[in-house]
Amino acid sequence: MKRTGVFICWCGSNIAATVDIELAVAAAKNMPGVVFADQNKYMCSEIGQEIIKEAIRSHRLERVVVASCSPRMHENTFRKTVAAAGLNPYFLEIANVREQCSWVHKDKETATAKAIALIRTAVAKALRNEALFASELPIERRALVIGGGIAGIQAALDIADSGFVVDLVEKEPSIGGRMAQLDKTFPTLDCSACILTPKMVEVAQSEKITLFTYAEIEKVEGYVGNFTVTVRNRARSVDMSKCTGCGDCMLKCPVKVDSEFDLGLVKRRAIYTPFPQAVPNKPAIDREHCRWFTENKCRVCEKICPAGAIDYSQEDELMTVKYGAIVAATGFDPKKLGNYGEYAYGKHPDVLTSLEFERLLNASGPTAGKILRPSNGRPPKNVAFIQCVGSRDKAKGNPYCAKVCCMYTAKHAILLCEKVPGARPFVFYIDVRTPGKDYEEFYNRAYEEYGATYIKGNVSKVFPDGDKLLVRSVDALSGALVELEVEMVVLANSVDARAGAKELAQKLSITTNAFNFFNEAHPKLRPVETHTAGIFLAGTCQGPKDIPETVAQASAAAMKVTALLGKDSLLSTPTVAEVDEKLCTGDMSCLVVCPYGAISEKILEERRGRETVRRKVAEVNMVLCQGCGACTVACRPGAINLKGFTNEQIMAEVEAICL
Amino acid sequence: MPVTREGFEPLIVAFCCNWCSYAGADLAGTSRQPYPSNVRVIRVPCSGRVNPSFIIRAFQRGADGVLVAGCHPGDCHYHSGNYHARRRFTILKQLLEYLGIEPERFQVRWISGSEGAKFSAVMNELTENVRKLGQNRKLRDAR
Amino acid sequence: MSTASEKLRASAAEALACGRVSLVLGWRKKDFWWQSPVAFVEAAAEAEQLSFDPFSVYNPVKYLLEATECHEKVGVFVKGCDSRGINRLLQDKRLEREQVLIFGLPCSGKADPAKIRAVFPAQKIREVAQEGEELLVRLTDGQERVAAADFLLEKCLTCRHPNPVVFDELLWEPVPVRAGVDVSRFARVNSVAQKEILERYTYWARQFDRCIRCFACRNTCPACNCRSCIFDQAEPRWLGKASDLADTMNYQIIRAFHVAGRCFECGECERICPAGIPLQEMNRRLIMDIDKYFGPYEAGLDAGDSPPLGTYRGEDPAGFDES
Amino acid sequence: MKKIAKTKLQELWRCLSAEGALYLPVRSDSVVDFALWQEDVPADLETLNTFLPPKKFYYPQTETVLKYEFGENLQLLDASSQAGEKTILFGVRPCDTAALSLMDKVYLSEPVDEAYRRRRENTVIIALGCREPEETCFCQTFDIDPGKAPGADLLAIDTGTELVVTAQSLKGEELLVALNGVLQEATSGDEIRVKDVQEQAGEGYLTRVSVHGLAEKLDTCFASPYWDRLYRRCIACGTCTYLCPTCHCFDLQEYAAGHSGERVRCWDACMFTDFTQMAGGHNPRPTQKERVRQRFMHKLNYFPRQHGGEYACVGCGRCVRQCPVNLDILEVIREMGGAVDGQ
Amino acid sequence: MKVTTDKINSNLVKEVEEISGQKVSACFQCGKCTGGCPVVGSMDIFPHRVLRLAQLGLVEELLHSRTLWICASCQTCDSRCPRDVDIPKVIEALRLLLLRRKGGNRLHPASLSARVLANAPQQGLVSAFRKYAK
Repeated sequence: MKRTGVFICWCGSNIAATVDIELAVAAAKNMPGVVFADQNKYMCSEIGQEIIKEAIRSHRLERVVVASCSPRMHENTFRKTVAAAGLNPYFLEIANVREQCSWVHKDKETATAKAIALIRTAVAKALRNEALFASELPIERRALVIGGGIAGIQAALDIADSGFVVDLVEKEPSIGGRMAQLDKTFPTLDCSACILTPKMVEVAQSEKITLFTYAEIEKVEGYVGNFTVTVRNRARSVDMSKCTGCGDCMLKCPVKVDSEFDLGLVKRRAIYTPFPQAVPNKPAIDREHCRWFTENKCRVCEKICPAGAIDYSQEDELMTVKYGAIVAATGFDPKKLGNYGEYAYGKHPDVLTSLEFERLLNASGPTAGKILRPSNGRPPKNVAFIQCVGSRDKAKGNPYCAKVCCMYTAKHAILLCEKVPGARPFVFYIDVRTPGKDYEEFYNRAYEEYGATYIKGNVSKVFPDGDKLLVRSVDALSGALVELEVEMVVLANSVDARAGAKELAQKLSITTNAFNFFNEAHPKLRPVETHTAGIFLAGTCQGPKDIPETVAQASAAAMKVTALLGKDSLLSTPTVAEVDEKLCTGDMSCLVVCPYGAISEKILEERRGRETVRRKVAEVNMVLCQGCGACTVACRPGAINLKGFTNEQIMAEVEAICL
Repeated sequence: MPVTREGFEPLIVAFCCNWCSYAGADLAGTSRQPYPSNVRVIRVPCSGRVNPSFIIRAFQRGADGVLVAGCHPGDCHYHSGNYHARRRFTILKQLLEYLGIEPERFQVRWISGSEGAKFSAVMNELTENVRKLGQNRKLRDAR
Repeated sequence: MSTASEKLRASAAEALACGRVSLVLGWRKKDFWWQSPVAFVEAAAEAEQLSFDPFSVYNPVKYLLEATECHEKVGVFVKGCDSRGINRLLQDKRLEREQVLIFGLPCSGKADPAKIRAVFPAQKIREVAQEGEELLVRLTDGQERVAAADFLLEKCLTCRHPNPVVFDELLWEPVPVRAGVDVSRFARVNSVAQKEILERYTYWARQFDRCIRCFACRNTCPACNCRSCIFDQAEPRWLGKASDLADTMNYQIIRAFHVAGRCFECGECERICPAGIPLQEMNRRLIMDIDKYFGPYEAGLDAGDSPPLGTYRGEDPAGFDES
Repeated sequence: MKKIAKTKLQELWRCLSAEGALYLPVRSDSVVDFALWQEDVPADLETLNTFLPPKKFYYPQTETVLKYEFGENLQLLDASSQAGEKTILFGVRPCDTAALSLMDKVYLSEPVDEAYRRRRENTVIIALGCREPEETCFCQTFDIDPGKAPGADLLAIDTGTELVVTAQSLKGEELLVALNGVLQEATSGDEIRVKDVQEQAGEGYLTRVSVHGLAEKLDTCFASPYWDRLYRRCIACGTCTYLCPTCHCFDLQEYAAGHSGERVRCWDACMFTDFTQMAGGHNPRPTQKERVRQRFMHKLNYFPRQHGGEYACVGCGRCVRQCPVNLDILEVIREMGGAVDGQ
Repeated sequence: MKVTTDKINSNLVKEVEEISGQKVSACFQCGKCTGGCPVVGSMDIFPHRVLRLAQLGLVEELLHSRTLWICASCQTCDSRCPRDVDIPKVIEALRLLLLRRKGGNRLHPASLSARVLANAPQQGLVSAFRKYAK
């Protein structure tokens, strides 16, 4: 029986509140194999770890069990502690007596009994832990950034900056993402294009960054340091090497289609670049609408193209590349307002979403920067801005706050007053949130300098009334009913996860929350990592946030990538499968279920009596194996075992937990 | 056996996969969604790692209910672990029922890392169902 | 027209004589009328002992495992059910196809000694021979002819593959499949399944209580071909030695699970079980569920495919609540 | 000598079960085996071989020999004390009765197996003579008279319409006295009928083999090539050994959980591959040949050598009928030179 | 109107929540209910204010308000409330609190004129007396 030490943590009062620590220590003392048991207010603290190291030395402990918070939290911390005291890090076992005991069971007596059972189970497993050693893994020194918005651009630039090669894959014909659609940015009112375009050009010119636009992720395989990604370069029908970007084709193309970039406010041609400052500034043919691909007629663009760059025969290309790390920066979609009939969106042309209003503000937008009412093309006098449309709405929208609307609506109010002298912005809000540096001051300018009227009262209904819009609400502070006649209504709609985020998450084998935003490893401690080693997050794909935070996350993610690629080699997880050749019958039922192709056939020569006999056995590639354990159940004689979660360990756990 | 107050307290053993349902269990903890202390969780790398022998052994040693929780199909960190688990436990569950074991005793559920509330709800539901059935005598070892 | 036994002897002698094989597995007669053990014939001269009579039931295929280790190539006589055993061993990579010379014997069903003893006094019976559709029962005082169909083994009543599915030579014409086998196949399983849950448990508990852990079912089963079975291993102790009912159910459930998708319904486990446990009813329940949930699959027909529990489809239905 | 009409057997069972736990052969599904008697459950007096021999009462397949508890100090609770309740075994055949006396040579010689001895004392055996041997019976090879059961406390002979019971031991006498109410006195006519049944039982044997001089002959046959050919059919299952009334090998297993546990004695079979598996993987009987040879040599050579020439086989025929591959002791006796006459 | 400790801890709020099955504390005063209420013009305390007073324990003041009898339970507010609070149920609970008190009768048969009795729809009379005369 290995000499085992049990260390129970109070976690301040988190555990001690509903688990009787003294009783647990006493119970631990007479568990089979336990020679030392102790407790401490904060086992993960410096002192706590010192107690463990000291106990290992003085009591010659061979196994350590720590009863504390979830292993997903501090397993590595305590493994380092145990290793520092000279034991193999995998001689440690954690009993999760906080998240799965003290925090969810109120009655002290049964919570303590359960805690003792969990400790007994951890001890039973620890007694059977074998020393495990990580093996060295080669690293592919190339990074992949998915999504060419400001997050992806910043991440790619920072990675390239630290000397590593990076591929940037963008679904649209040009990078720029959501920020390219903006006119100005809060709180500095910088022109969005002025701060974004230089970075886009920098990406195009950087020889470390390879740009793949009009391209999507098809498949992701492998693991940290050795990802194999298949990218689908969709057929652009334009030969990028020949095209000079003169734009003649875009003028002559007869087909007019709603421009996604301008949210349908204006038309674009079948051959198009999303916006003037596009990088690469080379058009793509939208094959769903191009007359040649739909009705087999026209080919105007081919005729007039001076460089002969049009090539209708191009096919989708699949390319497979190896990467060491991946950054997901796929951005967000504005919430569709289908079930918000009360605001007459889609029924009256002067009811716009905030992004549509932003397009009107933009000089390269549909109205060349002038604020004009879509219904009659004249500048509006009174404009109502309605906040939290689809946000903070448990009933039929997103329950969460979209974080950026209050600030950009203040910006809209200011820009409205600048662009349309004498215009009066009315902002209907629930609470104005200005959580950033210089944010509150910016908001104060909106109502002090520019005379925006802020009314705390969510608008209940917007009535089209002649050529005006009647907005009905209440001023909750004064109690006065509110009925305003305005010429335009701007809805600050919520931030949804990107359509297709769920599928990409499944390809990357990372998890998403209930609203399809990617799950970070830990909201506070590891915001840009995921639970899948080697895959990092940046920007709104992880949740609603503004540009400063997005850029900060992008640089953080880039730092994580360079830290990973900078290592000379990676330590592989040692909890991989292992074959006992004596028991193996060679029927390869393990090979069939292995998702990583880590198992192969090996011819074994062994002496039996006088002659040597050759037979087939299974062999595990320690590098490819990720330790899922599917093979251990497929193997009927139990010849293949999973180190760290062996059959013996789990059987012992089951028997201990039922005592 | 959990500490029995008045009446019968069932023992439920839950095999939770490290990437999804164990994370869901932790989330149920961090968001303080209580569930009965009869439930005890064993962490496994994947629902595909759970061998039917572990389940039968749990029943033999006195568990009154056993749950295998894994990622939703498609979310498995190892791509196909839960697909294999689905086939294995579909067969095992029908066989146990055929041999006369109450279906509520052995359950399989997909619980993702963000479904803390669902984890707690499933545990409450399972404990109550098994409490109604009473102690598992059919698969329990005599010694 | 030479009898079946003569055909066997001729084929074996010829194969051994010309050295195509160095061992032939068949059946031979022994002391009592119902005994037809497997014969190990190593020389053409010994081929005379071979015989094929109503009791040549035991599946010789599993002996190939050891035989092919010390013989270059082995000849084996196989009935319909036996031949699926060969595919079983090929599929589990325990055998190479070229190591075996397979003589296929279409079989119209074998006799059940218990049914014969119920009609004729066992002490008086000298020999029971198959003549076409009839059994010729030679007694100490005279002989009688009876219809073979009335004395068939349980497993032959529901046999859906009387003709060998894999062979090098077929010794005689294929025989028709018995009518109504598709219905009778799961008849017993359904009759048990319809019982109340407690009634089902008492039925199975009574059966398993008789199990003495002799492991004959495992040792005869071609699907159970591991070098070292988990039930013989001490650490971890998958199965205790004490014959406690719950541990016996543990053994039966896990073994049924191991052969799920591999069992080809040869019925040998049930036939030779000294405690008379209806093991076929349990294995067929698993076959029914595999067909129902993952699409019809018949084990042992094609050595190339992989067992259903080794593969998956994303859209598999689940036998539990997937919400 | 007393008798009772076979139609009134239910009353006999009721009286017997008043004296102690009555076990008799009962058919359940397709198997006949000794089972505790219950109201109006018909006894099966025709079948000669029960599924398991009566050894299962004295030497159960699973028996706790020791219980222990870790408290402050180690407490040993002796578990064999509980084997003491009074039992009555009805319908034991002469071959099984002879087998028990063979088993006594093992378990009642030093060191005496306490539980076994107490069970032998507390059990009354009512033997049932055979009327006609099965084709697989060869008890006469070992000088066992199918009509007589010297080792039993009472002998019942089925004369067709009645059961004639004679006491053969003190325990038998006491039981007869207790059964006075339900038994009648047997007439001289009954005695003649009993003798006829006993003689007639002795004739109908089909299998005649002799073990004369076999034990001595086997002394030299350890390396005989015969074993190489015999073992190949054996599939190493435990059917023959578990069903054999004279097989008595066992294995000790620990069932420990937490702070308490018990040591359990369970049947084991020399035919199992792991029977002599040593720690570290060595197995003195590596292949099935050694195991098959061991079983027959033990019964026909080692046991007679140790116990004054008595063979460890009673010719009940269970192994002949149940062996899946028809590898039985008859074949070995014939091959190894036991003179053969008749058939 | 003054918020005092005993008022804020008064169990009247619990009663209202129990009867209505709604959590008064869920409302974060967005004002959408009042904005859309068709009869808000003739109310003395607006719907979002009803919730606010309830949150502060000022139930007595609510019981004297006209709003309870103006609200026609048309559910417009409930259908738009982002916090899923069923305001008509809260107001109905307040009415029941009032009506369950002794002498709370607001309607006497004698006070209705013959013309009203003759022309009023029968169902209206029945529900009126069932509701307002306990």
